[in-house]
Amino acid sequence: MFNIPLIPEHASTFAAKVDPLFWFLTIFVAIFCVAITAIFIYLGLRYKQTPGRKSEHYENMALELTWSVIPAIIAIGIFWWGTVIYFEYANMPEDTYDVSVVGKQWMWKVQHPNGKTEVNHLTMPVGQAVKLTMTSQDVLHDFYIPAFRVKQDVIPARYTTMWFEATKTGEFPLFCAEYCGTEHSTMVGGVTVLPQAEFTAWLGGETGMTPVEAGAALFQQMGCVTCHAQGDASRGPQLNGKFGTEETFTDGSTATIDEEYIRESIMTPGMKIVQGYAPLMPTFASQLSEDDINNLIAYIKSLS
Amino acid sequence: MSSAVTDEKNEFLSAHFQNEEQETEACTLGMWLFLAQEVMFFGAMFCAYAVYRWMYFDAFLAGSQSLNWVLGGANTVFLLLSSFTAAMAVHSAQTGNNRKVARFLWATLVLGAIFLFIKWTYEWPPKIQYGVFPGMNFNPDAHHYPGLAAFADKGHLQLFFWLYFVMTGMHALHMVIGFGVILWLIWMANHNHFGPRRYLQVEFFGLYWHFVDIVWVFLFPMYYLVT
Amino acid sequence: MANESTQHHDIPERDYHAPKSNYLNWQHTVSSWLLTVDHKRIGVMYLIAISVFFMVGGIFAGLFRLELLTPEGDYLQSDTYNRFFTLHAVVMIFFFLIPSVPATFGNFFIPLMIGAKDVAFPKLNLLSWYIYMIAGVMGVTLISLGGLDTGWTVYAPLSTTYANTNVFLATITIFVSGFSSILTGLNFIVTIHKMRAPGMTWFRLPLFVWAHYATSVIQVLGTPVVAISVLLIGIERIWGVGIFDPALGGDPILFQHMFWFYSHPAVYIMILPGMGVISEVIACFARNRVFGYEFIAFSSIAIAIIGFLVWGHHMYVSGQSMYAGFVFSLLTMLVAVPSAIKIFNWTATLYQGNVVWDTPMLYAVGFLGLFAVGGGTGLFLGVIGLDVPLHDTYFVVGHFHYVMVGGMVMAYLAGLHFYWPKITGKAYPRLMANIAAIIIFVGFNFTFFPQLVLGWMGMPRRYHSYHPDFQILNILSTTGATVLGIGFILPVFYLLWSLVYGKDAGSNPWGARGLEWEACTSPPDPHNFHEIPVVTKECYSYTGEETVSV
Amino acid sequence: MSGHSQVVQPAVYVRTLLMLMVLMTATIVAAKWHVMHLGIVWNLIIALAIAGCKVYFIMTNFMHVKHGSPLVKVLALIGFSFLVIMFLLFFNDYTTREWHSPFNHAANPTASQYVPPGQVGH
Repeated sequence: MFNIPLIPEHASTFAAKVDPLFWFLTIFVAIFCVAITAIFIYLGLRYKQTPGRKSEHYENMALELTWSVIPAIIAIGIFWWGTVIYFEYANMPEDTYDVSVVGKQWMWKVQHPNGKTEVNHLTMPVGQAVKLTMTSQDVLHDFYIPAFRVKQDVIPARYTTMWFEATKTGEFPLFCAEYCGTEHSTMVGGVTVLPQAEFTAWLGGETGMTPVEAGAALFQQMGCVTCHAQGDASRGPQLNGKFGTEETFTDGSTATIDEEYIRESIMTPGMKIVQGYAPLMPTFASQLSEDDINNLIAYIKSLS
Repeated sequence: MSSAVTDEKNEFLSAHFQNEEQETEACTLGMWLFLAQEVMFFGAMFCAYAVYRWMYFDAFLAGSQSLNWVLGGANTVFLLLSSFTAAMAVHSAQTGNNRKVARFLWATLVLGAIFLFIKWTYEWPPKIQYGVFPGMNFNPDAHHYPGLAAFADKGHLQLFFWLYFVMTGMHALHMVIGFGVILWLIWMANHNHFGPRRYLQVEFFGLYWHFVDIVWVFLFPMYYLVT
Repeated sequence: MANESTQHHDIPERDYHAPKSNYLNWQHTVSSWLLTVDHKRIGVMYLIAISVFFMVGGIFAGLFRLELLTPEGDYLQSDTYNRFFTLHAVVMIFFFLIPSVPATFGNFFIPLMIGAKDVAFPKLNLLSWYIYMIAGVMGVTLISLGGLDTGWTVYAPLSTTYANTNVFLATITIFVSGFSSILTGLNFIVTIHKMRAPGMTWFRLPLFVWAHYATSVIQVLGTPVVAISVLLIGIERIWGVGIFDPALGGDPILFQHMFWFYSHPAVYIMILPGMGVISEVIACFARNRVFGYEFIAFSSIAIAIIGFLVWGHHMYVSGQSMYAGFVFSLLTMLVAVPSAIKIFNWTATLYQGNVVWDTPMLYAVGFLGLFAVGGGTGLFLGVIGLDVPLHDTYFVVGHFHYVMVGGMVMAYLAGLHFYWPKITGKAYPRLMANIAAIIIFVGFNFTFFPQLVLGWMGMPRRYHSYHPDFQILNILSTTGATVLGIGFILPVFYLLWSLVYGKDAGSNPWGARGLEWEACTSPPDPHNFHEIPVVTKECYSYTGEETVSV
Repeated sequence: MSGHSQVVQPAVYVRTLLMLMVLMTATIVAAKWHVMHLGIVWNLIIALAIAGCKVYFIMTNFMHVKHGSPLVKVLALIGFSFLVIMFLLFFNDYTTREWHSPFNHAANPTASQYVPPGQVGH
C-alpha cells in the first residue's frame, strides 16, 4: 500500500511510442513550471521594493516576438509528434485477429471468430495485432486498456474499430472510460494475454457455433434465405461476394457494402434500395440483438 | 466619437449617460449584440439541420415534398410585407407622426397574425392530426400524406419533422413575443411618445422584427423547397 | 506619452479617508438592495450568491472525495455518487466559475476603471442577477428532487433515454442560467465600447477590462449554442423523439459537437477574467507597468477567437473523423501560445519593478505556478496521440482543476483580497490571509497532483469504486482536499471579521494606480465619481515613481 | 456617425420590398419548376445564394446597416461569421468520417473506416 505507483505497466506496441512523448512532455512542462515560478520569485526578491529606488518600465519587442514564436514552433513540433503516433492508431494493419465487442449497461461482451464468447474479459495472443469491431446496445461506452494505451468510444448503431498488439503476456485491467450510467464503475474487467500456443489451446478448448455458423442459422431462421437465396436474384439481391464491393441504389447513389450498411439494411431496409429491386424487405429492428446482427454480418462476410 | 449633439439634460436621458448620443449609441450596440446572440441561437439549429440533411437527404427530400410550399410562399409574402410595414413604422416615428406609427404597427401585427393563423390552422394541425408529429405516435396517414406513409426510413423522417417543429416553433415564439412589443409600442404611439429624437423603441422593434424575417427567409427554402 | 505618464488624473482634491455616504450605507432598506440598479450593489449581491454556491459545490466534492478513500463503493450508493459528482460540476461551472470574476469584480470594477457612473444597462444588469437567482432556485429544486446523474456534459443517449433523474429540469436550469451570462456579457461589451470617460482610449484601459471584453464576446456568441443544444436534449427527453439518440435515428456525436462549441470556449470564460485580475495584481505589486501591455491585451482576444475553433479536442476518441481530430489538435496547440505569452509577460513585469510581497501577490504567484501546470498538462491532452490514453481519466480531472481551481479560484481569491478594501472599505488581517494562501496552495497540490498521476496510471474518471492499486493516491488526494477545504473556509471567517472589526482601509491601501483606486473613495460613492474624471495618462503609471511601503 | 441613424425614405423601403418579392419568386421558381437541372448541391447553393441576397437587402435597407457605424456593420456580420466557422468545422468532421490514415499500408475495406474508391488502390 505504501509504494506509490508512478509508472503504469506498458504492454503494447503503442506504449513504446506513447511513453517517450509522455515523459518528454512531463520533463518539459516540469522544467517550464519550475523555471517560470523560480524566475518570478527571483525577480520578486531581486527587485523587492527599496526606498529611494524608482521602478523603471522596460519594453523589448525582440524578446516579445521571441517568446511568441518559439512556443508556437515548439507547440507545432509536439503536435506533429503526437499526430504521428495517432496515425499509428488509425492505421489498421493486415492480418488482424478480429474480435467483436458489444457494450451494454454495464458489461462487455466479447466474441471470438470461432464463436467463443467472454464477458468483461478479453483473452488474446501476444505478438499478434488484434482488431476490435465494437458497438453498443444502449449508451456510449469506451473500451479502455491502460496498459495498452488504447481507448475508443463505443457508439450505438455504429461500428467503431480499434487495434493493438500486446508485447508481453499477463493480466491487465480493462475499463469503461465513457460515463455510462449508474454502474459505470463496475463495467470493468481484464485482458489476458497468452503466448500464441496457449491461446490456440484456450480458443480450441471450447466448441460452439462460430459467428459464421450462428449467422447462417439465423439466415435460415429469420427467413432471409427466401429472398436472398443463392442463385436466385429475382426478389432480393445476391449476397455472394458482395462484402466490400460497391453497390448502386435506385436513386443513383452508391455505397460500399460494409458492416454499417448491412446493419442499416437489416434495421431500416428502405434506406438504400439496390437498383432493380422493389422495397419489399421488412425491418428486423425489434427481432435481432446486436449479437445477432454481428453474426449475420460475419455470415455475409463469409459468403465472399 | 463626434462632439456631443447637446449637453442639455433630456428628461428621458438615464442618469448614468453623459448625453443623448451616448445613450443612443449604447442602446443600438446592445440591440445588435442581442441580435448576434439570436443569430447563434437559430444558427446552431441550422447547423444541426445541415448535418442531418447532408446525412439523410432522402428523408429530408420526402419530408419537404409533403410540406405545402404554396402556404409557405404565401407566408413569406405576409412576413416580408410585415417587415415593410415595420420599416414604415420606424420612418413614421422618425418623422414624428404617431398616428401613422400606430397604423403601421397595427398592419405589422395583422400581417404577422395572418402568418401565424396559416401556420396554426393549415400547417401544424393537419400534421399533428394525421400522424406526422414526431414521437411515439409518428405514423403518417396514407390518405393525407401518401409520400410520407410510403417512405420507409421513418426514423430519419421524424428527424426532419422534429427539426421542422422545433425551428418553426421557435420562430413562431419569437413572433408572439414581437406581438407583445407591438402592442406596447402602439400604446406609446397613442400617447404621442415618438418623435425625431425619441424613436429608438420602434427602431429596435424593427430590427427584431426584421431578424425574425431573416430567420424565415432561410427557413422557407430549407424546409419547403428541398430539391 | 512620456510627458503624459507623469501627469495625474484631473480629479478634484477630496478627503478620501472619511467618506460619509457610500454605496453601502446610503440606503438601508431591503428593497434598496433588491431593486438596486447600482452595479456595485449588484456585484456584491453576486458575491454573496456565488459564495453560497461555491460552498454547495464544495460540499458535494467533499462528500464524494470521502467515498474515494476506499476502492470499494462502500459509503455512498453508486447512484448517489454519480449525482454528487454531476451536481458538483453543474453548480461549480454554471453557478460559480462562469459568474465568479465577471459578475462580481467585473460588475463592480469595470465602470470604475473606465470612469463611468454605471454599466450601460443597469436594469438589464439587475435582471441578469435575477435570472441567475431563478436558475439558482431551479438548481436547488433540482437537487432536492434527486439531482442529476448524467455528468455535467449530459451526453446523449444517456441523458435522453437512460438517466433516472430529472434531466429536463436540469437542462432548463442550464438554459436559464445561460441567459444571465449572455446579458452580463452584452452589458460589458456595450459598457466598454460606449461608457469610457473622456481620454480613456482603448490602450489606456486596464488589462482587466480587456480580459472581460474577450470573455463577453464568448458569452454572447457561445452561450446561445449551448442553450439550444441542452434545450433540444430536454425536449427530446420529455418527448421521446431522437434528435441525438441513435436508436431513434439521431447522431450522438452531433450533440457533442454542439455542446463543446460552447463548452470549450466556456473554459476561457472561466479563466480569462482571472487572467485580467492577475494582470492588475502583478502590475500593482510590482509597481510597474505591465510588460508587453498590447501583447497581453491582444492575446486575450486571440484566446477568445481561437478558443472557438478547438472544441473537437474533447472528442478525439468519440468517433469523430480522424482528419477532424488532426485539425482540432493543430488548432489546440496554437491556442496554447497566447497563454504562454501572458505568463512570460507577467513574469517580465517584475523586472526593474519595486516588488511588494503582500497577500494578493501571494495568490498571484500561486496562480502563476498552478496555471502553468494546468496549461502544461493541457498540452498532453491537446496532442492527439497522447490524449488517447489520457482521455476521460483522472489526468483530465487533474488538468482542469489546475486551470479552474489553481487558475481561476486562485485569481478570484487574489482579486477578493486585492479589491476587498475597495469594496468594503475595510482592511483584513494580513497574517491570517497569508496563512490561508499558503494552506490553499499546499492543499490544492496535494489534492490534484495525485489525480494527474492517477490518470496516467489509468484510473478513469467518474468511478465510484476503483482498482485497489489506485488507493494510496486517492487517499493523498482526499487528504489534500480536506486541507484545501480548510483553506477555503478561513477567508470566510477573517473577511467577515474584518467587516466588523477591520480598520478603515483608506481609498488606496495598495498605492495602486487606476481610476478605481485614485478617483473614488473606499467604499465608492453611490455614483462612483463626483465628477467624471478626464484621463490623461496610460494605465499602470507606476514607472518612475517612488512608492511608499504599505 | 451621429447618434441617430439617418431617416431612410419610404421609396427605399418600397424598392427593397419589391426586390424581396422578386427574389422570393426566383427561389420558388428555381426550386419547383426545375429551371436548371444542376443537382442537389447546386440547387442548395442557389437557394442559399438567393436567401443571402434577401438577407443583404433586409439588413442594408430595412435594418439601416447601410447608414450604421462600422461597429454595427461588424456586429451585423459577426454572428454569421461564427456560424460559418461552426458549419465548416462540423463538416470537417462529417465529410471526412471515412478517410483513412495517410500512413495506411493496408487498405482494409472490412473496417467501417474503409477507403473511399479512388483514394488508395487495393
